[in-house]
Amino acid sequence: MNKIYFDNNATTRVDDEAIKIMNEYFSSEYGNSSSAHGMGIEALETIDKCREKIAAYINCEPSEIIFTGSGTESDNMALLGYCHLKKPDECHIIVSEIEHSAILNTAKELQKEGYGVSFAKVNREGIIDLDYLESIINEKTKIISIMYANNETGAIQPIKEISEITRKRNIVFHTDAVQYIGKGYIDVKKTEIEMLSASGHKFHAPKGVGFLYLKKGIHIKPLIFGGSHERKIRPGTVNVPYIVSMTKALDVAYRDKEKNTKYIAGLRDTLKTGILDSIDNIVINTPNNSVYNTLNISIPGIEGEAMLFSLSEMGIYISTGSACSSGDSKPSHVMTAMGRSDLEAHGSLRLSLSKYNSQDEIDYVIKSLKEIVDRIRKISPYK
Amino acid sequence: MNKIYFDNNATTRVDDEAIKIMNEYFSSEYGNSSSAHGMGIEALETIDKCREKIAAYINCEPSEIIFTGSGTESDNMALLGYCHLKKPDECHIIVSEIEHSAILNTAKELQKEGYGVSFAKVNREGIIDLDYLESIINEKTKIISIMYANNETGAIQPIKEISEITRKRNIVFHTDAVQYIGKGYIDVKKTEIEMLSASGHKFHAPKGVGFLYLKKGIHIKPLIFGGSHERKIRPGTVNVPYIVSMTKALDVAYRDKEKNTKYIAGLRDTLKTGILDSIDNIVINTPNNSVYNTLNISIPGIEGEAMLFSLSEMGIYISTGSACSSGDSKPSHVMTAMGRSDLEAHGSLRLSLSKYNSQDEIDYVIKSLKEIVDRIRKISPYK
Amino acid sequence: MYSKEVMDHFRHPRNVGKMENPDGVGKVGDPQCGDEMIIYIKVENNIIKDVSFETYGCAAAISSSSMTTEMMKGKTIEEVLQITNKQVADNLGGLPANKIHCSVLAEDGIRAAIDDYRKKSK
Amino acid sequence: MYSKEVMDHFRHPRNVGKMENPDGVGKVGDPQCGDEMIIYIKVENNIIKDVSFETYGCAAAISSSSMTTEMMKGKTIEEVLQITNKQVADNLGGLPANKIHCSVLAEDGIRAAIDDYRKKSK
Ligand SMILES: Cc1ncc(COP(=O)(O)O)c(C=O)c1O
Ligand SMILES: Cc1ncc(COP(=O)(O)O)c(C=O)c1O
Repeated sequence: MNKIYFDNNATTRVDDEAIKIMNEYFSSEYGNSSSAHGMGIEALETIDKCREKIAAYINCEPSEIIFTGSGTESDNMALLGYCHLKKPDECHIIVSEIEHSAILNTAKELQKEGYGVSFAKVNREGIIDLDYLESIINEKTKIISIMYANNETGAIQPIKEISEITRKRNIVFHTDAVQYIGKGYIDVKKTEIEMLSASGHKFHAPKGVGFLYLKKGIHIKPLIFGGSHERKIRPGTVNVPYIVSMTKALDVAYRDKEKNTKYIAGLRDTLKTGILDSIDNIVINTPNNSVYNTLNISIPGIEGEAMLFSLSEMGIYISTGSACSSGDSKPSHVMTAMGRSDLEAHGSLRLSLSKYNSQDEIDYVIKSLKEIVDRIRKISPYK
Repeated sequence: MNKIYFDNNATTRVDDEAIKIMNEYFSSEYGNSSSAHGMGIEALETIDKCREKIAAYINCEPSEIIFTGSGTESDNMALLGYCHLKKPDECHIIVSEIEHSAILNTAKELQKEGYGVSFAKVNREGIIDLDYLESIINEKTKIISIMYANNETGAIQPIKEISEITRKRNIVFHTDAVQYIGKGYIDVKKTEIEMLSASGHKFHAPKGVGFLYLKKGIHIKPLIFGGSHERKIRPGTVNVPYIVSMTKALDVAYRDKEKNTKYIAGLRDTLKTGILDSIDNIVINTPNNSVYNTLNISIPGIEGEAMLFSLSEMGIYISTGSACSSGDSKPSHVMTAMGRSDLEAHGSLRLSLSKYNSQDEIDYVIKSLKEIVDRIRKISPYK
Repeated sequence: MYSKEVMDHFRHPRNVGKMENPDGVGKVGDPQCGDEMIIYIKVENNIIKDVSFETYGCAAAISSSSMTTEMMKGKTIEEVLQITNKQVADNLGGLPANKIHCSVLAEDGIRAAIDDYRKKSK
Repeated sequence: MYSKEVMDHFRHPRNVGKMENPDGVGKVGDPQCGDEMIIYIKVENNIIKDVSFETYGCAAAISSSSMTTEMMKGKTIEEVLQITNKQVADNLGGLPANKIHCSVLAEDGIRAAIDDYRKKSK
């Protein structure tokens, strides 16, 4: 069966160039970057070259890039690491309602530890309400963490405006750019950002590698202790092959950005139009200002898992904001935050594309979706 | 230049089979194990199969294996994770003096946080002094962490005897088995162990993946928060390719164990005899009961980095317990704990072999070592 | 993940649709949790003469509904009240642990429909 | 990592060895830190007539010693006291940041040898 993978916000296929370049580091250039001998020094030079390249993409210093084992780890380092150097009763945190669980559950953990935590709201488009955000800042607010683009809807957040608020008030600004980096340009100097998280597997690098940009002068407490790798902020033998691969994937992403943006945005638009034309009563959850690969729709009255499962049977892979599929009892917190009804939230589907998708796939997905919706609507009490 | 890699306790070349099997997970089976669709389910099944295999090798339940991003992370999860569920003034910890920095610096961090920490001593052979260990246990001792085999000397610790002590006193026993797994057999039921750390890159799997065995009923606080991967104990999108690779590397290690043990131990013995025969005034730091691939010697009066550097120039890669090479000011804590003098500690060299080494390499290293020692001894005030 | 029976009943659900003039209607579940089931019955001489359903929910919920209606047909009221969620799941060749609640919903649906019938026919 | 000059002086150190009947001996460093340097001098008419060294330490320490002795030869006492660790490092084509202390050791060695000479010749 042909696999039609429309779940690129969950994870991506690793780019061929990013696979190729990594392989020599397994069998030939396998030195430990902490070793003092020639192979160690070469490994260290390799990762430092990667550090320079990545720094250039977001316009920071190489020494401000810390390699990590995932987006989740980067997020935790930023939030836990920053707050754990402050006393709970002296530190108020703001995160948005639509953050990924890597931020949301970390903020909730800090809340348990006694830190003040407030949640920034979004409007019906899934975009941060700036007035509300300003209203919940207080004199103890030390850090605000708001994602660059949302993983469920693709909504791009007003990062520039938020950074103006944080700069004015001397608050540290962290952004989870996991879904944005490689798709849009980032400049942490122009748009003043103190910390930024990224994860390789969202831009055609492997799963299990990421980085944290940590502005010089901002201190965080490490989550783990050990050797002196990554300036003691993130000890553990450095994953040279994945860092090389992640760097190459980012190179490719920015090298081919214009071409891919046009191509993928085109596919998405056809997909959207095709769905709207063939299926009625659709709610669009992805706003205009979104990453170009994401389309989130709701089909009220059809439970998402039933859709997901039926599509999966046909070799089409997507995701849903319905609870049933994740073992949770509530539907997507993002859909709820956007004011979607229970039926809308449980009926939400995310189709997220990549450069590996084709027009034929789009056509097939539209056709299949229509068939399944027709079939399941017949069964549902909500037509 | 031919590379002669005798630094396999620092890291290893990835096994060819372990490379081969991993590659399809980058470009074809790249699903996210948290996804509800077919590719996600396959990914989940893949890692659960790996979990079963690994569990079988140490005789635990598959659900007791948690995949991590490194040996350092596993160590921290065990020590920080366990202690952070207890109040500092109610929890006394014992670690040995010869632990890797992943345990040692974590214990020191806990000490800063107010936990009681004692350090178990070793004898001149680098082996835990059991009487002393028993003498520092007190009624608040909750956890003892002692490594299975030491990374610098290869010394195998009396794990069985320690587990009898911890079982008798109802203390949790964690062992850092990073240098032992794949080289010796482990049975966490026969030898009762509650937690065990492993890291792939010491047994011909990639750097940046490891696991923690966590006995059912033992609770730890996660270091990071996020999604529900790895039973919420270790969130972050699961690194399927590396887990597959690590499992294959362990398969290969145990499949070929008898053959490789014999082969590598033979090489090491020739190396040892050759060095002792050609260079005088050598101190042997590796005891008889050691992992079969490690030879640690001291050449008093020759600073290790000078040796390491000279060998590296000739394409021979080893490591040293001298400070100069690591930017620290003190020589190896392991050598010091073993009662080695400053000159002995700074003159310590670790040669750690693997299946990829050959008899020719051994001969060349003996010859080169002799030449360099002769040359540098002429310069040194200590002959 | 799902058994062949679940797949079959999900793809080709039996007894689907709203019933005109039912003798009893049972509505259970909650859209907030992502599932809702309506069972319609026609009863003659204490026997389930006809049964149909409408279900909003996942594949397990839909196939549980379908299987349940199949099991109800032609049985007496007392007999259908003996149907347990376990029997439904067993007849479906088993359900994944996190989907057992779907068969519980079906069992609840039977009870609700019978209750409604008894109330109406009093 | 190391410059060509460091490599050269490490591989072929100049003026190596213990000196018979030196006029001054300077011993600096500490085996605990992994380095120790002994500089031997012969002085005639306030001029360094001969100089040699023995060094225990890393490649940077050994090459710094070698370079320093080369720099001392034929100079007056006042002149050698002007030699700085920076000059030693510069003449070696630079040293890595974490190895600068090796050139400092060499500078200290000069001072210690001259001190000893002055004490003895009093
Ligand atoms: C917005 C966002 N943040 C964080 C993460 C976590 O990244 P990782 O899976 O690498 O831990 C993800 C994806 O999983 C994400 O979409
Ligand atoms: C004994 C021991 N424990 C822990 C570690 C840390 O493992 P990792 O490098 O995977 O973090 C190492 C090696 O680096 C080790 O030798």
